[in-house]
Amino acid sequence: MDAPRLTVRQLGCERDHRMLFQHLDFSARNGEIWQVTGANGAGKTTLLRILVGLHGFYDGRVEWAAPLSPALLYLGHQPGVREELTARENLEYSRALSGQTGDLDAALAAVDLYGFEDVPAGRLSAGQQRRIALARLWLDGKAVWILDEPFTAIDQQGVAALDQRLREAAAQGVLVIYTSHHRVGDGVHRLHLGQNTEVTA
Amino acid sequence: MAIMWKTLKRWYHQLGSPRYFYRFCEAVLPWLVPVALAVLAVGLVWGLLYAPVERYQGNSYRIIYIHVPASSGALMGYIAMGVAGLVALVWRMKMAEVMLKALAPFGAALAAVSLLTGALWGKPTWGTYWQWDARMTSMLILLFLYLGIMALQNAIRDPRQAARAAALLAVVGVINVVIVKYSVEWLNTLHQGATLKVVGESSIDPSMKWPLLISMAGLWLLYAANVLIRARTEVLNRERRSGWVRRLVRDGEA
Amino acid sequence: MFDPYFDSVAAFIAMGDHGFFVWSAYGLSALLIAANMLLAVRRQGRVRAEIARQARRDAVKVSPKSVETNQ
Amino acid sequence: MSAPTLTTVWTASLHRELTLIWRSPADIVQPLFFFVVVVTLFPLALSPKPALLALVAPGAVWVAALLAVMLSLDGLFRRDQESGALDLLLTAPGVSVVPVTAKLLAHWLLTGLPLALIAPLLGYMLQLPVAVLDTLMVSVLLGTPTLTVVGAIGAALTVGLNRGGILLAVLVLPLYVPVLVFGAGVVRTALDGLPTGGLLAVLGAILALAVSLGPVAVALGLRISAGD
Repeated sequence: MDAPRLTVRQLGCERDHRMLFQHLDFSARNGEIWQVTGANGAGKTTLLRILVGLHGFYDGRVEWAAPLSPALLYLGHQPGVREELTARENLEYSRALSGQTGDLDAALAAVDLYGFEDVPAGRLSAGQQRRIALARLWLDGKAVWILDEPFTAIDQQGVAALDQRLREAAAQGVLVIYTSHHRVGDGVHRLHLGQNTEVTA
Repeated sequence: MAIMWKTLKRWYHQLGSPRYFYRFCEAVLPWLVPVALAVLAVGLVWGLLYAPVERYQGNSYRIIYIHVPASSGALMGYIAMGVAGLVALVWRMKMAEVMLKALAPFGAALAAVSLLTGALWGKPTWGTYWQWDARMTSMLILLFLYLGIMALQNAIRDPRQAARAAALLAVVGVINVVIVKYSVEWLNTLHQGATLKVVGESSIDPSMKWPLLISMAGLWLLYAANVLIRARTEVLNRERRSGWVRRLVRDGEA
Repeated sequence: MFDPYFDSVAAFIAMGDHGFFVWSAYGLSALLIAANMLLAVRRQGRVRAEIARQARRDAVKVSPKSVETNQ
Repeated sequence: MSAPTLTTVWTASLHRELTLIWRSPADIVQPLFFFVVVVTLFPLALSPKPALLALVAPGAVWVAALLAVMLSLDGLFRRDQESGALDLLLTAPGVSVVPVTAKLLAHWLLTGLPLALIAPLLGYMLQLPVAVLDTLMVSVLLGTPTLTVVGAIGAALTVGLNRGGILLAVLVLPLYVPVLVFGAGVVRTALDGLPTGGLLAVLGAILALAVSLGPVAVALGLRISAGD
C-alpha cells in the first residue's frame, strides 16, 4: 500500500462559537473516492474549503504528501461561471488558470453542451451552468479532485455520466473527494459529519 | 547577549500563548493602572501648577501637557497596529491579531483628544478653532484611519477573519500615514504662509520639558493598561471553548 | 522651581485669560479617556458574564462528546 | 500535474477581464457619466463666475474623478465572488497576483483611462486656461491607477460583506488623501505658472509604489475575505 496522499489529524473547525466538527482523523490515497455526507450546516463545504486551503481557521493538521495546487481540480459550492461569458470562454479561462490541457469542445460535448458553446452562460439553465464547470473533469492534468455537490441540479443522464467519470478517474489514480448524498459505486470511502463523526472505509 | 536573546525568545513564545498572556495581564494590571494614573497626575499637576508660563502664548500653552502626549500616543498606537498587523499577516500569530484589535479604540480616542485640545489651543493662539495646518490635518486623517479599521473589524463577523482584514488595512495605513504627512506639509508650504508655529518641542525649556515627558509617560502607560484590559477580554472571548477558560469561569475567578 | 507658579487658587483657575480653553481641553480629554477606560472594563465584564452563562447552559445539557471512529 | 506558464495566465486573464467589462457597457459608461454630472454640479452650487470656477476647478475635477473611481470599484470583485470564480482564482496553481493584476489593469483601462481622457474637457468647461489642460490630463492619468489599486485593496477586504458601499468609502477615502493633494496640487501649481515636473515625479513615485505593492495586497485581501 502506498503512502497516503492526504492526512488529516484531529481536524476541528469552529464557527460563531459552535463546533462544526472536531477530532476528525482520516487519510486518503491516490485512486480512492471519498464521499462526504452530513446534514445542512454540518460543515461539508467548510471541510472542503479547508482541504483546498481557502479556509485557514481550524485546529489540527491537514497534510498533502505532494504540493496540492498544481494537482488540484476544485469545484466549489458555486460553479465559478460568469454569466456574461459563453460556455466556451468560461471553460477556456479556467483551463488557462489551472493549467489543464485537453480539447475544450470535446469536454463541452461530454457534458452535453454541444451546440451551446457560444451561448452566454446567463441564458443557460442552472443545471447547464453547473455542467460548464463540470466540463473541467473531462480536461486532463489533475490528480486531486475536490468537488462540492457536483451532482446538484444535474439530470439523471448527467448523473450517470458523472458517476462513470469519477470511477474512471479513480481507476487512473485520481483521488476524488466530493460532497453529495449520491453514492458512486461500492468501493467508496465515506466520511459523515454530524453529532457523531464517522469514517467508513 | 545570548542570554538576553534567549529571554526575549522565551517571552515571545510565552506571550504568544493566550493562557500565559492572560496570567501576565492578571499579574501586571493591578499595579499598572494605578502607576499610570499616578505618573500622569504628577506630570499634569507639575505642568499645570508649577511650570512657568510660556512667554508668547500665556497660560493657554499649558494644554501642551495633554495635547502632545495624546498626539504622540495616537501616532505610536497606529504604528504599533501596523507592526502587529505585519506580524499577524506574516507569522499568523494569534496574539498579534488580539493586540491589533485592542490597540484601536484608545488610539482613536487619543486622536480625538489631540484634535479637541489642538482646537482649544488654536483659538487663543491662531484666533480660530480650526486651521488646515499640517499637524491638525494629519491627525484628522489618522482619526479617519482608526475609524476605518474599527468599522472594518465590526463589519466582519468571524473575529479572526476580522483581525486579519484589519491587519492588512493597518499595514497599508501605516505606509499611507507617512505619505499623508509629507503631502499635507507640502500643501501648507505652497498656498498659505507659514502657520504660526506652536512651541517647538525640541527647543523647549527644561522646566517645561520634564512635566511634559512625565505626563507623556503616564498617558502611554495608561494606553498600555487599556490595551491589556481589552486584549485580555478578547483572549477570553476567543478561547471560551478551551479548558482553562472554563475552569476559570467555574472557579468564579472570571 | 518647586513653588507653584500661581499666586492664588483663583489665578490658577483663571489661567491668565485662558481658563476656558485650558480647562475645557483638560475636561474633554479626561472625559474621553475615562469613558474609554470604562468601556474597556465593562466589555470585559460582559464577555465574562456571557461565558459564564454559556457554561451554565452546557452544564445542563449533556454535551455530545462521543466521537466514533471506525476505520 | 500541470502548472500553467505566467504568460498563459496573464493573456487569458486579461482577455477575460476585458471581455467581461466590454459586455456590460454600463460599467464603463456610468463612472464617466457620474464624473461629468458631479463636475456639472460645481458651477451650479458655487457660482458661474469664471474667475471663481478656475480657482476651484482643479479640486472639483479631482474630487469627482476620485469618487468616480471609488464607486466603480465597489463591484470589482463582487460578481466573481458570488459566482465562485474568485475561489477558482485563489486555488489555481501559481501566484494569484498575476490574474489579480490583469483584473486591475483591465478595470483601469476601461474606467480610469476614459476619465483621464475627458478630464481636459471638463476642466475647460470649468474655465481652466487651455495651457494647463494637458497638466490636468497627465495628473489624472498618473493618479487614477493608484486610486484603482488602493481602492481595490478596500474592495477585496469588503467583498463578502453586504454593506460594502459605504464601508468601502470609509476605508478607502483616507488612503486617497496623498494622491488628491498632489494631483490637484500639480494643476494649481501649473495655474500659478510654476514648474510641475517635480510634483508629477512625486505622483509617479506614488504610482510606482502602489503598482508594485498594491496587487500583492489585493491578492492577500481576497484570500482573507475567502476565509484564510
